[in-house]
Amino acid sequence: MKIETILAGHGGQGVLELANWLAYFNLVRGRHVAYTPSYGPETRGGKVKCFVVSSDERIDSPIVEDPDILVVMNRPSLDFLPLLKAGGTLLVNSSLVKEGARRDDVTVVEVPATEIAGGLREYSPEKGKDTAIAANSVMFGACLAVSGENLRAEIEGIREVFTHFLTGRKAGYIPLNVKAVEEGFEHVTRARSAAPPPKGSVPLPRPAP
Amino acid sequence: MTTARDFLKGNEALAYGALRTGLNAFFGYPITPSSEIPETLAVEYGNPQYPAFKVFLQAASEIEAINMVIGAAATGAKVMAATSGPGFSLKQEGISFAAGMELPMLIVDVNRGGPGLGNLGPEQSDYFQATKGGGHGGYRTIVLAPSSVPEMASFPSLAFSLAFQYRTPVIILTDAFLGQLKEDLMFPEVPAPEFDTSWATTGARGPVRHVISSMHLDLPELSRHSEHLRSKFEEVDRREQRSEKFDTDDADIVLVAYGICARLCQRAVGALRAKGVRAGLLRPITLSPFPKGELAAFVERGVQKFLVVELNTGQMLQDVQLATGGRARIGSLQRVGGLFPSPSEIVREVEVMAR
Amino acid sequence: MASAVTNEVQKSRVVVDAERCKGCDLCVVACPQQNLHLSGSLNRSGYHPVEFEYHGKKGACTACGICYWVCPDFAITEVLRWKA
Amino acid sequence: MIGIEGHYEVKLGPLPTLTGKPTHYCAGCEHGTLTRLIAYALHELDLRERTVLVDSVGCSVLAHEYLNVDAIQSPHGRAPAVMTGIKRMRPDLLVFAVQGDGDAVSIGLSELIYAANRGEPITVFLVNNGIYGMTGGQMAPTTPEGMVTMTSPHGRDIATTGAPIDASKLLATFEAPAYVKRVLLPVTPTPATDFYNARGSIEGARSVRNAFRVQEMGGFSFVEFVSTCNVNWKMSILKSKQYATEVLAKVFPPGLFKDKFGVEKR
Repeated sequence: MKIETILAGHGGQGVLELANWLAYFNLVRGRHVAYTPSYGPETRGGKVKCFVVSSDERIDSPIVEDPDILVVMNRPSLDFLPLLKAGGTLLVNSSLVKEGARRDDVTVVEVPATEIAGGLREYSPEKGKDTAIAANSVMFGACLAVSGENLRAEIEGIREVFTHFLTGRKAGYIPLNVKAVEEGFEHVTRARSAAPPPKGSVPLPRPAP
Repeated sequence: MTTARDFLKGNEALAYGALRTGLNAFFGYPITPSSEIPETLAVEYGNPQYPAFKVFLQAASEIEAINMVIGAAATGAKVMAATSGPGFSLKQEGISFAAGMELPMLIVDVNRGGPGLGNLGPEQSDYFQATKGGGHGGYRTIVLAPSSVPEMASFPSLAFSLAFQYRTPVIILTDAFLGQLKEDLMFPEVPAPEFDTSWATTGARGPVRHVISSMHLDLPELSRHSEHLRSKFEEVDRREQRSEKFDTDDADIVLVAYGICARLCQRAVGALRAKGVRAGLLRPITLSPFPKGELAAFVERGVQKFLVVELNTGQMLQDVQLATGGRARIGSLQRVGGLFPSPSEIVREVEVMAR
Repeated sequence: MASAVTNEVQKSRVVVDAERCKGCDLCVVACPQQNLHLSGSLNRSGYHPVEFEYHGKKGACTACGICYWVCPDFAITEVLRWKA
Repeated sequence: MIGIEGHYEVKLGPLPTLTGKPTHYCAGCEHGTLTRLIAYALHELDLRERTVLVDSVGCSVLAHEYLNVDAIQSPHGRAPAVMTGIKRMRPDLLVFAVQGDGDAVSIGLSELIYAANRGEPITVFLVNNGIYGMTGGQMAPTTPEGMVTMTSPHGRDIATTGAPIDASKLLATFEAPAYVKRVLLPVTPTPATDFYNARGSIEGARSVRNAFRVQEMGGFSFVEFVSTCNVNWKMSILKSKQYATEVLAKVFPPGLFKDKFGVEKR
């Protein structure tokens, strides 16, 4: 079972970190992964577009042309919508992207990631510091929900991802990021159970147990 | 400590691969996109887990670096340098001397956009310089082309064993994309092999004096020496051609691509097979010696069409043309400047050729 | 451009190109009269650009030009002096 | 403002020697400040129409995007050689290069020394911030002892990598060079106040003008600007000015090393 994801936004939104976490999470789950950092002529001027491929078999092309999931963290990245596979899933940071998606053959999941992250101040080691930057962790949770992961069984996997990446001084931010992942996951789970899937969308297969 | 399964950039994996196979010395000079290699080695220098790694030094230039490599290699040590196009050009004189002196060493070239300053995007435009001998005089080197992060990790040990077995410089030709790509990998528990280095300089201890030189003023002597270098490479050519084949047994058209292009072609072959087009892929792993045996076999079997996919303006293309001896049609799909052919573009090109 | 309060003529003026400014603070800390401050707003690149006020903490701008000379992005484009 | 006679006169204004393009330099970097000083001197001495900039390889590789002059891009470290080729063919042209410490004191030291020793009438501006900037913070020949960089992660150990190389002092030992100067370019903190002193920019402007005048008089001129690289030093912009003042400027003290034509006196 292979999932191809494109993550797009601008430098400073933590898109590359999010892509790394997503790839490492799949590695911890025993899958092959390939992460391509910001790539392509349109990444000049701070724009970021990166790929994460996870698969049970050896990965052929790490470059993704028609992703199963497209994560859009800011308005300009919506331009990549035509790349999304029919039946794929568009994950949008609706805090920054107000415009609706103009395709009805994909599942659109809106996540107010920046707002959700902003509400988690009490989880930050520096009390009162703005936690909106954890929007990428909220999106991480949303990605897992959309990929059909069972977060309750995976909470240790999430902690392992953040312990791997957030070392030294940054380790203090692990609780905030884990909480943000849970919030993102819950938000998508609630939203998806409410909204009917659009016509023509193929639900993503459950990963092998 | 690298756990059982790691998640590393290609450049980092290559550095750890070298350390784990007993790297003794590294001489470098900063150049994007190869910097993670010296930076990883600088962090691991002095780590008791790699006791063989005795020397790490940043030289004042790539020319100084390659000459430091020559000195350390002459002591029989496992020595590596890593650079990108512009630095690789500066090292060519040193590589020619090393080939003439039959010194084993590993040179890594992380190919970027060229010529000249070019850019930092991936290309495969250093192919001629790496495979045809970029320095002066008649010599050949062994050139390995990884196409994944696991191969970036495993090729240093293969490179050193070939380098010491045949006493020759070995080049790993990778590119800016593979250097930055991150994949999961499992470091093989490969023993750090020891090699016969009785030829090495030891300070005239013992009965035999060692003079390691590429100078042969006497004409017949240089002739004999160059003949020796040629016959040595003929043996390499006979025994060390390496490649990987995908779906070629019944293929009507065979794609030929190395490094990252091979992975794009792998995806394209899958898509073509799904459409009923009998396509296959030959991925050269040694660019020198070029796997011409496989290509000759395909032509023998009746394959009439080949498509060479590469990130330059037609370099490996010439080796495929030579290996197929004019008895097949050779298509060429090229992208340069750091751009890529997408798998769907490759599929369309094959469909046009297949008609 | 007379200042609203005293209708007195402002002897000098510093022209800032807010879009070029990267909010590096060098002119702010180097200005002897402390007339320059980073504004609360953001320019297109996401930096807080600097703003000029004729009256600084230490006194009125003397058109000394130090801000012009230290600005690494030429965002301080002009230093003007009033000629009666 | 009716009834008040007079108008605003431009004391310091826009420069035709600048292209107007925003720079890629990091916020607060002296590469940008130096670009202004050069643009001002080219304008003031009316040199723009016969100037050729030689781009080095490093952060200043894009200088031609900002300076409105003819330009040629040199391989890493070879600017003095490229300038020699231009100047010997066209002695009527003014040629100069902005080089980083990696470009000029590491790979290009040989080219720099021989151009200086021949007294080529060219101008080299060295931006010395003790580190490789463009490639992401590696150690340079000018890196101070103990400084942590990407290739001296445990702090530079001069026992195995040598001590910082003083290019100005080195060139001053040669007979031929006509003008060798070092300036501490960043704004410098003054202990008593929270005020920063901008003497570096003023002295820098003067030194750039003098360097061009020396070249016009047929001499080799070299100005080293002790600078900062807060991104790769992993410091705030203002902290990096303090480090440049308290550490770098002690290793590379500013001063006038050679002035054969006495340009500093007239």
